[in-house]
Amino acid sequence: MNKQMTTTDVVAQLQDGMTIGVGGWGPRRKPMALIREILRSDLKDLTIVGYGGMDMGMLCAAGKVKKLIYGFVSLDFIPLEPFFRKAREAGTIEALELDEGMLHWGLRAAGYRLPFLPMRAGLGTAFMHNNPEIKTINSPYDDGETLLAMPAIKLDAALLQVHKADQLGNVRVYSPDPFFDEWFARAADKTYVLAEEVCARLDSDEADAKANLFERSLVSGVVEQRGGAHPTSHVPGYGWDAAHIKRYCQAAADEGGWQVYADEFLGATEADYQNAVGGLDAITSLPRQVL
Amino acid sequence: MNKQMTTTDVVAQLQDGMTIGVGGWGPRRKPMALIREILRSDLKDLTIVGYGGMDMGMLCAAGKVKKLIYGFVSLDFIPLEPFFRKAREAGTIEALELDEGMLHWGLRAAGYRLPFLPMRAGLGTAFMHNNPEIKTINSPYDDGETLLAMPAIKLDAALLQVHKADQLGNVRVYSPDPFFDEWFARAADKTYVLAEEVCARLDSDEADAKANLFERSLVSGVVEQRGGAHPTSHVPGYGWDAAHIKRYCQAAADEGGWQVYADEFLGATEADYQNAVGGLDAITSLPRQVL
Amino acid sequence: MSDFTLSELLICACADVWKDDGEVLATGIGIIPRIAQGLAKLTHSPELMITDGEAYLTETPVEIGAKSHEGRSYGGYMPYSRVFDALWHGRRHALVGPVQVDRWGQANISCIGDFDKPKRQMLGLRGFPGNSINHANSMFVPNHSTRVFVEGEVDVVCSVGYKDDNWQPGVRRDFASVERIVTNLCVMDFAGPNHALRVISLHPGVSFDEVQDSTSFPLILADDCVETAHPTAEQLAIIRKLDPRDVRARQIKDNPPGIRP
Amino acid sequence: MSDFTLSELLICACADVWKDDGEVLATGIGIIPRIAQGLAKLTHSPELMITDGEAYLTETPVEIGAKSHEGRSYGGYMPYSRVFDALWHGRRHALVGPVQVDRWGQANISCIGDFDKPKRQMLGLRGFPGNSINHANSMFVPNHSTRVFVEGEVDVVCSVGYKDDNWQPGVRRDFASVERIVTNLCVMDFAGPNHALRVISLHPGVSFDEVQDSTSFPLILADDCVETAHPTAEQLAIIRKLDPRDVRARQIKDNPPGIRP
Repeated sequence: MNKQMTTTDVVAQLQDGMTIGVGGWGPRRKPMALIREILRSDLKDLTIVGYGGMDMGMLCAAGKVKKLIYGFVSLDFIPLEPFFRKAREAGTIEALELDEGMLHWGLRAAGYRLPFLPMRAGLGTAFMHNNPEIKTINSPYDDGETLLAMPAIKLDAALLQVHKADQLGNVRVYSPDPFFDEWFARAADKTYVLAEEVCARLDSDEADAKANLFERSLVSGVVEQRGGAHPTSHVPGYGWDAAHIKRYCQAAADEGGWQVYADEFLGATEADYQNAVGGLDAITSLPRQVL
Repeated sequence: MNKQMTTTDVVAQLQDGMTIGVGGWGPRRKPMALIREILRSDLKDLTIVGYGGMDMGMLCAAGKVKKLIYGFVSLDFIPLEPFFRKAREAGTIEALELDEGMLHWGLRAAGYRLPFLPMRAGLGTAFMHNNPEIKTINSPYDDGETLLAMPAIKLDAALLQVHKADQLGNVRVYSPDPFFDEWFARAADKTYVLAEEVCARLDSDEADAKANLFERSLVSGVVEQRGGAHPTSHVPGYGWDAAHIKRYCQAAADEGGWQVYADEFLGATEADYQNAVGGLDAITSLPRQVL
Repeated sequence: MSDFTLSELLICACADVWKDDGEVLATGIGIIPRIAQGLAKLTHSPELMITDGEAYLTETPVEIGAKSHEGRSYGGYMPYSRVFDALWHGRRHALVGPVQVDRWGQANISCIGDFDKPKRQMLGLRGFPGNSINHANSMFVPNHSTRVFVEGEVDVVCSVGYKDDNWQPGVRRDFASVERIVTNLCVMDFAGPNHALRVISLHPGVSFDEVQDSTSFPLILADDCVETAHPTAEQLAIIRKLDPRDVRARQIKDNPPGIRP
Repeated sequence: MSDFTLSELLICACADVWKDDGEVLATGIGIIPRIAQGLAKLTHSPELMITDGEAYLTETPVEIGAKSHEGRSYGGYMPYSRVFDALWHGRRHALVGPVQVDRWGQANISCIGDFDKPKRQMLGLRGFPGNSINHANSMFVPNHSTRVFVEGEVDVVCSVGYKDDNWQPGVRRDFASVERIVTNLCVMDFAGPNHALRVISLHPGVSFDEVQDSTSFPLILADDCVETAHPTAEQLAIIRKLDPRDVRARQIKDNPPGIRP
């Protein structure tokens, strides 16, 4: 059993029209080398699900997106993702805008193979008007409370960033916050992880094994790419590249700005990209943000 | 803010008829010094909730229990808890016997202040016949699937074992498996933790802070008692006391055996108990079981 | 004290939203609310739980604009998954920054215009729906104007308020409460008749008429409306400690003084 | 090989329940099933996930009766909370030890007699309801007898089976499957007509009549019923490595040989 593959192998397993979940949170822990490989591909009509950042912005800019399902799309220190904003304002993409907890809950329902999970978030808000397909349900007990029935969000594939992986699919995530990556993995038919390093077999002690965020039976492919989360952060390791992210955001101000950005940075391979942004050493030396 | 108190302070805050959740799992991580304080008290008519071991057996033996809510009651290496078995076979206690996952799900529902959460476990089994008050619910989506509506299990109090705590209520649990203690804390109006050591304030690094199993706003009282989980295990630290547990189980074979056990070991204080079982050093030297 | 900036006044007013809340997770979004949560914790509400801005709980509020993690220490862990667990449980009070607010206390950060093809897309719903229906929320508005306090309903109702029509029968409303709105002009609450928005304190030199003119719907002036309390020397000292690089000076245009000249 | 014990034969038969399962969590409860899961992993199914008996996943099955944790290493983490997450997700196959089994494949470990005042209280439901409705399950019965394989329904239906009356309309049955039952006499599956229990292999020297006499309901003899495969030298070597203290010898009364004398 050897699940190691390349970013192009992963993209070859994806298809037009798929629903793809991307882990991380805003400018943090996005498997960007996989996103870049999608940008270089012919894939189209994708539904992208996540706590969005530049992953969503870039895919929108490149015309890969049919629909976004998100709790937010933001770069945190730059609150509004400019290419996402452009796509929304142009009306070129569908949007299912969720409460952050609702997104987690929908992924969890899918992970448990349940049709829905009940919750309060969304009731009393515009969400109910904007999404008439979402139903409520009444508690069958004496309280009779009306709750929102959050439907399962099933993913065809999940793309996740991890620190280490082995060829069997065991992973390690040492981040301060693992976010909801585990639930993307459980909600997906296939999960592909982008690791800073891949070894034949992770055999570690109990403390280290606790960093195994989800079991290997959920993992279909493992890709090694040091610095692959750039320009998002991958702590411990490196912070986000604020200068590059600003450069990217500025591109949105100009007509055709995305193409200029893509021409300058994207390249034919991740090695091209890393050279264009200053090299791997520069990436892995980016200091962690202090918040 | 100083939440530190004694085992007797905790028991003074409990009342007859309360529903009390006890953390841990079988012979592991039970806050036994708090259970022993209840055994010494006048408390009665309790509903005890948990993944049961000697905590449930002893409380049954001492006539403290009106009802048990459990996924199992077992000592693992001794599969059947003898005093629990006696009480059940004598028909002296009510029993709500749940699937293990169902118990977690009911606590989680309570922690979210939801009336219920849907699940599959229990459908098609005797659980439905034995508990006609449990309802089903149909998915409001096209699948229309019938699911069991697991009602919230609300606790008046939760009793939990932790490695460290501070006077503010911050805790650290370093166990290989934290079990479902977090959900007992969230489901309870008040949570009392029994800690191997209590300091004024836990100020630790990121790695250590990850051992904070639940936030201090859930914690009402913090008790320091080294070795307080005996005879259950508290790894890392000490294993369970197999010899003592066997001694306890043998007591169940004789008429009046519980009273003999209680007279020999329980004492008026935890110090008496620890002396009777061989002293604190003996407890904290018990090796971790190798499974 | 008379030598303080408007930002400092607002920080003190914001800190007060958490007074008497007990042991809740205090979440201030933005620089002024974040300094305010630290000030609240270091003065009247030491029991508050606050994060380091990331995933950990700390008993010592972190410095705004710190250049390193050096010396930080943590009492607890609060990754986002636990934030949701905790907020659905209810022991939280968030101080958030909406783009639009209406007379019912409903707020918008999603988009301006029609949701299907917005005139201006903003953040998305973020946690507003879940926060607002599960725990206390207050708002901070640094630019009190008719553009923020809109005449009708906000364009996208992200957080629930007191508009009965939006509540389906059978939905639990009792966990929701909009507590205070702190603006650059005044402090308001929803304790008017039928939860009408009510001015409970006016910042030094601000009149009720000015507030009303900057709001697209009628406000109520509380009988016991006072001038917003000036920062004390102790509060200012703590603010300077929490924000040694004076990031707060860049939060309100031209960094005006707390007492209008 | 002809020099092997019944326990060793059973370990090999149990290991086969996981053949061709793919990458699932294999959970064998009890000594023989636990050795069997290790054997399966070290022979035909290296992709299986197994635990160290506690909270960690290991690619190297742990020794039964080991005296220390020395030298153990772990690929993954599997605390009980994740066991439930994984089993509700379905990628698991458990091999469990019931006290009673009925013709519908329903099993009991809760109590004997009436649930309200049992003649004999046992473990409780444990994970049986959730396991059985969410993923594949097999059973190991070391004492094949009419007391275990009961005539009517088991006293407490802890795990679901193929009895239609017990399934409410609308409940999803397609995740549930009772795979094999390995006993001290034979191996059975539910591939008979209408999921009737069917003997697919008989242990050396055991006749179908003996199995039928030890069962309170009619069994089907599979057309292609064979003698249960004898352990190979390779399997025996692995078993000895997994259980160097021969704990398996104490699992079946008098530790009989695998081929009846």
